[in-house]
Amino acid sequence: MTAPAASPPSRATAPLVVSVQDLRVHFKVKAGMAHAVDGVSFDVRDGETLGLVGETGCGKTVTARSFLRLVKSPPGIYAGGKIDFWSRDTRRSGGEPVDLLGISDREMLAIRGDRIAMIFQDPAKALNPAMSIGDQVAEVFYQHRSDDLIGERSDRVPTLVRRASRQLTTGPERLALRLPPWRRQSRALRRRVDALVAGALAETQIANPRKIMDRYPHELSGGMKQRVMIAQALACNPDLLIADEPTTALDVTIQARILELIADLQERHGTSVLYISHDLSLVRQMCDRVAVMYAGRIVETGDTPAVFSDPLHPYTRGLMAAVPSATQKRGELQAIEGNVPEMVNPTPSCRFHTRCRFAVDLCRRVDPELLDVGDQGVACLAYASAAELGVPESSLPLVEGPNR
Amino acid sequence: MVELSAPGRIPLPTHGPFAVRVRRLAEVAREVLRNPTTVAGLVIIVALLTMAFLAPVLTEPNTPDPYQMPRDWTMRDAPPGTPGHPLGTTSTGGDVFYGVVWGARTSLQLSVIVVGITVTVGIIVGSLAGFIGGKLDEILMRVVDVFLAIPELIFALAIAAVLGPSFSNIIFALSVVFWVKYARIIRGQIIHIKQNDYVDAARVTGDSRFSIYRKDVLPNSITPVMVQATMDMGGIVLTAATLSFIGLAEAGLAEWGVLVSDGQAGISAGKWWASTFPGLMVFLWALAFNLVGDGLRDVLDPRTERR
Amino acid sequence: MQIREYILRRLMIFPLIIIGTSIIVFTLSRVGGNPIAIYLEHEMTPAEVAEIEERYGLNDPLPVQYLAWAGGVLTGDMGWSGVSAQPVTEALLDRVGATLELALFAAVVAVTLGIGLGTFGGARRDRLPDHLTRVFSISGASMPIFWFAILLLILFWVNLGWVSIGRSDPTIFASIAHPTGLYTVDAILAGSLTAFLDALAYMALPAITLGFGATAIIARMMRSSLVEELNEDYVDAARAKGLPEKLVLRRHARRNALIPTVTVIGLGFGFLLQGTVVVEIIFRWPGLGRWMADAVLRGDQATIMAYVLFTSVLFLAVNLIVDVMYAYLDRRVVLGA
Amino acid sequence: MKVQQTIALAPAEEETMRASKQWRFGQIRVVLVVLALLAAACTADPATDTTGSDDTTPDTTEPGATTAPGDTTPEEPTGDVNNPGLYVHAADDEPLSLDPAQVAAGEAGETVITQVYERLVEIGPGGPDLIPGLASEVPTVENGLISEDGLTYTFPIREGVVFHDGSELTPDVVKFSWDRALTMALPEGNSSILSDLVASTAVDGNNFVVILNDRNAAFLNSVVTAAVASIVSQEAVEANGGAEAGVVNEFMTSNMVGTGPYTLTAWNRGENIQLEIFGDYWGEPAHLDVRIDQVADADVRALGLQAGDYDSIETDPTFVTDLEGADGVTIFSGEFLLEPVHMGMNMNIQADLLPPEDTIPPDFFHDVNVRRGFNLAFDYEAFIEGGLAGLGGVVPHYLPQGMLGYDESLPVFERDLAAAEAAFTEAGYWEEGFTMTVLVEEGGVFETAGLVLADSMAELNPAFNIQVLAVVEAQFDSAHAADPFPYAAWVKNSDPFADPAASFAAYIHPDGEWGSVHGFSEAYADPDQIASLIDEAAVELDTDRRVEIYQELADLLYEDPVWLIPGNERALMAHRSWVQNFEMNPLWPRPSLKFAYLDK
Repeated sequence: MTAPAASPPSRATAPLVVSVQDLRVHFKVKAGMAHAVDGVSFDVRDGETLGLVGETGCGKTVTARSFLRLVKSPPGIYAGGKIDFWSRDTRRSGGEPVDLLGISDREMLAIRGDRIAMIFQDPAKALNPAMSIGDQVAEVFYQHRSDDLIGERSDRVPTLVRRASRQLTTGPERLALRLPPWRRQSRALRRRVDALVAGALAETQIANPRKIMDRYPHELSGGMKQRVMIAQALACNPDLLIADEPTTALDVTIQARILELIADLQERHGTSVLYISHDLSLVRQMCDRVAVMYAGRIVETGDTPAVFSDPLHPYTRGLMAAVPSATQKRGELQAIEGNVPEMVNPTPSCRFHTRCRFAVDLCRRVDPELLDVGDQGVACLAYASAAELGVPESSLPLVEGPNR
Repeated sequence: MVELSAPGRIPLPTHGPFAVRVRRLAEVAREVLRNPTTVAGLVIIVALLTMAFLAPVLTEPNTPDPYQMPRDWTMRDAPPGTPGHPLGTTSTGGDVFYGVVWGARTSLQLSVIVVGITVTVGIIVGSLAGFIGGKLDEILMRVVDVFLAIPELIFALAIAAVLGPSFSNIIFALSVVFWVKYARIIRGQIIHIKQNDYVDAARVTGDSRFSIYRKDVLPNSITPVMVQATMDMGGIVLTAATLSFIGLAEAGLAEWGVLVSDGQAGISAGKWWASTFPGLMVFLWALAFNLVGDGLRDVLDPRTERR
Repeated sequence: MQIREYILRRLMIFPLIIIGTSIIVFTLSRVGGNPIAIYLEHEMTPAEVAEIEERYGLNDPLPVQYLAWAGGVLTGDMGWSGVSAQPVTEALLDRVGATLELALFAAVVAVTLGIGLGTFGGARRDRLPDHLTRVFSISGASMPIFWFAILLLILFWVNLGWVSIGRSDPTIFASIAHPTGLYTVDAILAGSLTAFLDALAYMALPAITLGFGATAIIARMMRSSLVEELNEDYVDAARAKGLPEKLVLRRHARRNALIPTVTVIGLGFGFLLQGTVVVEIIFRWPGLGRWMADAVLRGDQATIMAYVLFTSVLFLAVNLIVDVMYAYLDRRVVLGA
Repeated sequence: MKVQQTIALAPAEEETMRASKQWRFGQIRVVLVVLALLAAACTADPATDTTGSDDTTPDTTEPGATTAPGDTTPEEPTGDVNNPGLYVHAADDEPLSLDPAQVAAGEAGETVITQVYERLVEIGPGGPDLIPGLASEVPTVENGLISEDGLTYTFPIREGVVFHDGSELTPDVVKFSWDRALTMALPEGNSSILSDLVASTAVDGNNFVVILNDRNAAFLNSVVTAAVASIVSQEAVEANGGAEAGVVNEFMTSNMVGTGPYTLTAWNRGENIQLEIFGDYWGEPAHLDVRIDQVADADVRALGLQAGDYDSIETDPTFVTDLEGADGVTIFSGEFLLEPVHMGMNMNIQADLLPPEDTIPPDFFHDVNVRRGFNLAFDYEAFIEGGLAGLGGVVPHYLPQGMLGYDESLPVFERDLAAAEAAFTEAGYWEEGFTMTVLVEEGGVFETAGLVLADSMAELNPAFNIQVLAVVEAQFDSAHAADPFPYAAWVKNSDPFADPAASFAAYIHPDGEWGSVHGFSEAYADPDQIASLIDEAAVELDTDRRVEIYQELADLLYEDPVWLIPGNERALMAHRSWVQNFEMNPLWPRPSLKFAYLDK
C-alpha cells in the first residue's frame, strides 16, 4: 500500500500523461444548459494516482467519462477545453500530445481499452450477463492485439483467420472457420487468445482462470467480477487507468483487497491512475494527489498530505470536518448544510456561496479562479488579492483558520 | 409469457398531495407529447372523433336509421366529385362520403362500448383473482388461460358465425374475446403492487381491505390498462372490419369494413373510390390508436425510461 | 429457478386448458349454432331435417354428445367435414401443411423485418429514423389485411402479371410427390429446383402480406428492449474496451435485446394464425384458414370445432416452447434475479 | 395425400413437355429475382408464362394483352391464349358431394355431375328441347315410347357405351342407378323427385321402363334430366359399399365413375377439381381438359379473369359493372334463368318467435292488401338496374320468362305508390306503420333485393321500417329448418324448374312444399280453386290447355299474390373473349355450362 509519505518527490516533476485544460461539458435539459463540468483543469503525471473527490453529482464521473468520450450525446455536449494525452511512445519520442476531444473516432477506438482503460462502479452491471467471462476479456485482445494473435508469419495466415483475429467475421464466416481448411488455424488463434486471457486473469490473483473463463457473470461473486473488470482493464497494460468508484458496489471487506490489488498492479505496470471517489478516507489511502470538485469546478488541489492536513477551501474543510480521522472508514459528507446547486445557466459567482458560512456579497458576483497558495491550488475569493479584482480589501470574505 | 415479462410499469401518481399528482401527470403528458409520432396519432384521433361527432352536421342523416347507408339506386358507381357525392357512390348507389363519416360513428360506438365492457369485466375478474387470491385466483386464471388459448379473430369469428351478424352480436363476440387481457393485466399488477411497502403501510394504519384496494391498488393498476385499452380501440375496429369482410356484417350498415369488401371488386375496373376511402379510414383509425398506445407505453413503461 | 417451476406448472395445466377450450368450442356449436346447418337446404321439410339430426345423433343429451365427440377427437376421429367432403382428420392433415408453411415463411418475414426495424430504430432512438420505422412497423399491424392484399394482387397479378394465386402450378405440383405437404420441403426432397422456385413464387405475396402484419409486435419489443440494453453499463464498458459501435451494437446490445424479444414471438404466432384466415381466402391458399372461413359461412360445425381446437393447441404449444427458449436464453431469469 | 398421388399419375405427356419448356424460362427469371428484394414474387405463374415462351413482354406487362383492346369477338388465334388445351373455371364454392344420390338441386356438386355423369335424356344446348342421352331416343307419345295413358315411359338404351372404369352400359345398370338413389333416399339428396312420381322401374330387353303413379307433364324435363337420375357404374358402386338406405356412400361422395365426356382425375380439396377428356366417349368428344378452381372470394375471381388465369368465373350481376370494359373479357348474358328472386311471405307467423323489434301481428300477411301493398311498393326498376345490372326483368306470378306459358301480355306488378298507399290504408297500417325483419342470404342479389325493399317501403311511408337481416347461407338454411319459420319474410331465389307443373306445385299450391310451410290456404281468397287448377294442369298432357290454365292462374295470382317477385335474372357469365362457341343454358345446373362444347 502506498502511504503518501513514501511517495518519491520525483512524481511531482514526472512527465505528464494527461493534462486537462478548462474542460467544459454541458447537458441539454428542459430548463436549459446544465454546466455539469465547467472549466476543469488538472494534470495526471506518469505513475501517480490522482484522486478526484466530490459529492455525487459534482461532475467527477462526467469528467472521467470525457477522457474516453463516453458521455452520452445528446444530451451531453463537449462545450470547450481540451484533454491532452501523452502515450508511452509519444513520451519516449518526446512527441506532441493528442487532444482526446479532438481526435477522430477511429483514433479514439485505438486508445480506448489499450492506452486508457476504465473500471466501472458496479461490476455486476458492467459485465455482459449473456457472455462468458473469457469471451468478454478476449474482446480486448482481439481489438488491440490482433497482430500478436496471428503471430509473426501473418502473411501465411488466411484472410478469413486474419479477419477473425480482428473480430470482423460475420455469421457465415464464423461458421466457415469451424470447417477445414480454416479449422486448424482458427483453433490455434483461439488457443493463443485463451492463453492471454488466462494470463490477464491470473494477474488479478484469480485462483483458477481457465475455469472462470467459461463462467457467466451471474455465477461470480461481486469481488470476483471486479477482479475480472480489472483484468480486462489492465489487459493491454494501459498508460492511464480510470477507476470510477471501483469499490462502492462491494462490501467493506472485499473493498480493501480490491484496492490493494489496484495499487499493487499499478506499481508493477507503472500505470497512472485517476481514482474517482466520494470517500475521503479511501482517497487518502490511495492517492498521491487529490483534486476536490464541487458543482462542476475544481475548488482545491494539492498533494494528499497537504490537503488533508491543511485544507484551504471552506468546502474542503467541510469535507474534512466530516472525516474526523483517517482511521475512520467511510467519510460521509452530510456535515455540510444543503446540497449541490443546480448548475443550469449559472451566473458568475462562487458555486459554493449558497452553502458557505463565510460567503459575502462579493462571492455572489465574482467567479473565483484557481489560485496557487503554497503548492496547493484553491478557488476561493478569500485567497484572492483585492487589488487584482479591483475591490476594497474589506469586501473579501474572511475564512478563519490558519492565516495566509 | 405474461408472467415472465413481470409487470414493472411505473404507476401514475396517486399518492401524496393533489399538486404532486398533477405535476406528475403534466410530466407524463409532456413526455408523451415529446414524441412526434404520438402527436401525429393524437391529431388523427381528434380529427376522426370530430368527424364522428359532427356526422349529423356534415351529412343529412338517413331516415329512419341514420346508421344505414342512404342509397340512390339511380346513382350507382358515381366517381368522386359528383355533385352531392364528394367521394362518389358504391355499386348500390350508397354515398361513400356518408359511409366514411358515419362509419367513424359506428367505429366509435363499437370500440367504446366493447372497450367499456371488456375493461369493466377485466377489472372485476382480475381484481377478484389478484386481491382475494387463493383458490379463486387459480380457477379464474385457468378460465383466462382457456380464453387466451384461442386467437382473437378466430374466436370472434366462431362466435359471430353462431350468433349472426347483427351489430349487437358483433359487440358481444368482441367483448367475449377481448376482456381476458385486462383481467390478466390487472391481476398481475395487483400481485405486483401488493408487494409494495405502502400497501403494507396502509394495512398497518388499519385501512379496510377494500379501501386499500380502492385507494392504492386499483389506481396504480390503471396505467397498463390504459395502454392496452388505447391499442384495443384500434384493434377492435380492425377485427370488426375483418369479420365484415368474411361476411359477418349488418346489411347496408354504414361501416367501413362493409364498404371496403363491397367495393373491392371495382378497384381493378377503375372504380377505386368505393373501397379505397373506407379502407384508408380503417387503416388511419387503427394506426392512430396504435401509435398513441405505443407512445404511452414508452413513457409509462420504465423499461424504456430515460436515465 | 422460478421459470422451471413456471414451465412445469404450465405443462400440468396444459391438458386442463385444452379440455376447457374443447368445452367452449362444443358449447358454441351446440347451444349457439346448428351443428348440421351445412346439410340443410332451405327447401327441406321438417321430416328430412329430423332424419339428418337423427343421423348425427343430435337427439342424445348434450353431455353424451360431448363425450362422444371428445372421445372421437382422442381417437383421431373428429367427424365428417362437409365443406371438404372428407373426414375432418383427413381434411386437417391435407391442409395443415399449407398453413404451417405459410405461417413459417411469414414468421421469417416478420422476424427478420421486425428485428431489423427494431434494431435500426432502437439504435437511433427518438431521431427521425426511429420515428419512421415506428410508423412503418405499426402500419403493418394497423393495415386491414384484406384491403392491403387486394391492392397487392391488383398490382402484381392483374397489372404486372408477375405472380398468380393458389399454392403451386398444377402441372408442376403433379410433377413431384408430396410426402410432407410442405411444398418447399417436398421440392427439396424431390430435388426439383423448378418445384422449389414455384413454391416460393406462389408463397411470396401471401407470406409478405401476412408477415408485414406481425412485424410490429416484434419490432416494437425489439426496439424497447434494445433501448433498455443500450442504457446498461456493460455497453459503455464494451465501448471503453475500444470496440467499434458496430460491434457494441451487434455483439452486446442486440444479442441481449433479442432475449426478451423471443417472448413476443409466441404472440406474433397467434397473430399469424388468425391472419391466415383472411390471407388464405384472398390468395386462394388451400390451408386451414380458408377451410375455417368456408366452414363458418356454410355452418360446418364439425370443421369449425376441429379447427378452433387444433389452432389453440398449436398456439399453446408454441407459447410453451417460447417460454422454455426464454428460460434457456436469459441466464438472469434462471437465476431468478 | 391420397388425392395427390392420384394426380401424380395424371398429367398428359404434352402437358409435361410444355411444363419443362416454360421452366427454362421461369428459372432465368427466378435467378434474377432471388437476388432482388421482392424474392420470388416475380417468378411469373408458369401458366401465365406459357404464352411468354414466344414473347413475354406484352403478356406480363398488361392484362389480357392477348386481345387487342376492345376486341371482344370470340374469334381468336388459338396459340395466343393462357393454358392452351385447358379450360379453367373459377367456382365460388366446393361440392359437398359428387354423388348424384346425395346432391340437392343447386349444389356445387351438380356442376361436376353434369359433366362426368350422363342421364337418359339431356336438355340440348339450344334451349328447353330434349336430346337423346344414354337413351337413344327421347320418349314422346308420337313415337310410342310414352304410353297413351302417360304413365309408362320406355327408354331404349344406347349400345356400346362404356363407363370410365371400362364396364358396359346396360339397361340393368340404368335400373340399378335409379333404384340406388331411391333406396338410399338421402334427405340432403334430391331423390324425392323420383320417389314422388316413380311407381316402379323395369328392364325389358334393351329398354328401361319407368311406370309413374300419376300422369306428369314435367317428368322428362325436370326429373329424368335431373342430377339424381344420372347413370352410375354398377361395378364401381358394388365394389365400394353398394347402396344402403339412409347411409352415405363415402366412395361415391368423392369419386365418379360415369359415362360422360369427362373423367374426374383429381379433387384437391379447397384447391381445384380436374377433369380430363374421356377417350372412349361414345359421342362428340370434348375439346379441352377442365380445371374447376375453388375461389371463395368474388373479388379475387373477378381479378383472376382479368389476369387471364380463368376462362370463366362464377359471378353475379353486382359484379357486371366492375368487369365491363376490362380487356379481353366478355360478359355473356343469355336467356332468363328459371329461378326468379322472390320474397316469401309467412302466413304461419308465431308472434313470440319473431325478432323483438318486429311490430307486425301474426296475421299480417293474411290480408291481401298487405301482400299487394308490398308488391305495389317495391321499386322493381331499382332492383333490376341496381341489383341485376339491367340484366333481368319483372315476372308474372308465377311464370318466369322462358317457362311454358309465359307471355308479355300477362299482368306484372309495377311500382305504384298511390295504389300501395291505398292498399296499406285499406289494411289499416298506414297510420301507425310497422317494423318487420326480412331474412336474406348475405351478399349478392338477395341482400340487394332486401335493401331495395327496405328503401322502397321507407320511401312509401317512413313509418314502414324494414330490418334487413343478412346472414350467411348456413344460418339462412338453419332458420328455414326451424319449424315454424321464425321470421315474417325472407328473400332467396326459387329452384330452377324446367316445367311450370313442378314450380306451381312447389311455390303456389296451397298444400305444396311452401304452401304448407307458409300456410297459403290462410291467404288465398279461394284456395281450392287455385289447388284444383294446378292439379289439373299437372296431369294435362295437351300443351295449349296447360298454357291456358297457367295463364289463368297468373291472372288470379296478380290479384292475390303470395310472393313478392323482385325480378328474374338473365343467365350471366363473364368469360375470356378467347373462349369459342360459348354455350350457356339456364336449364343446365349452375353455372349452366357444359364444358364439352367449349373450345379456345
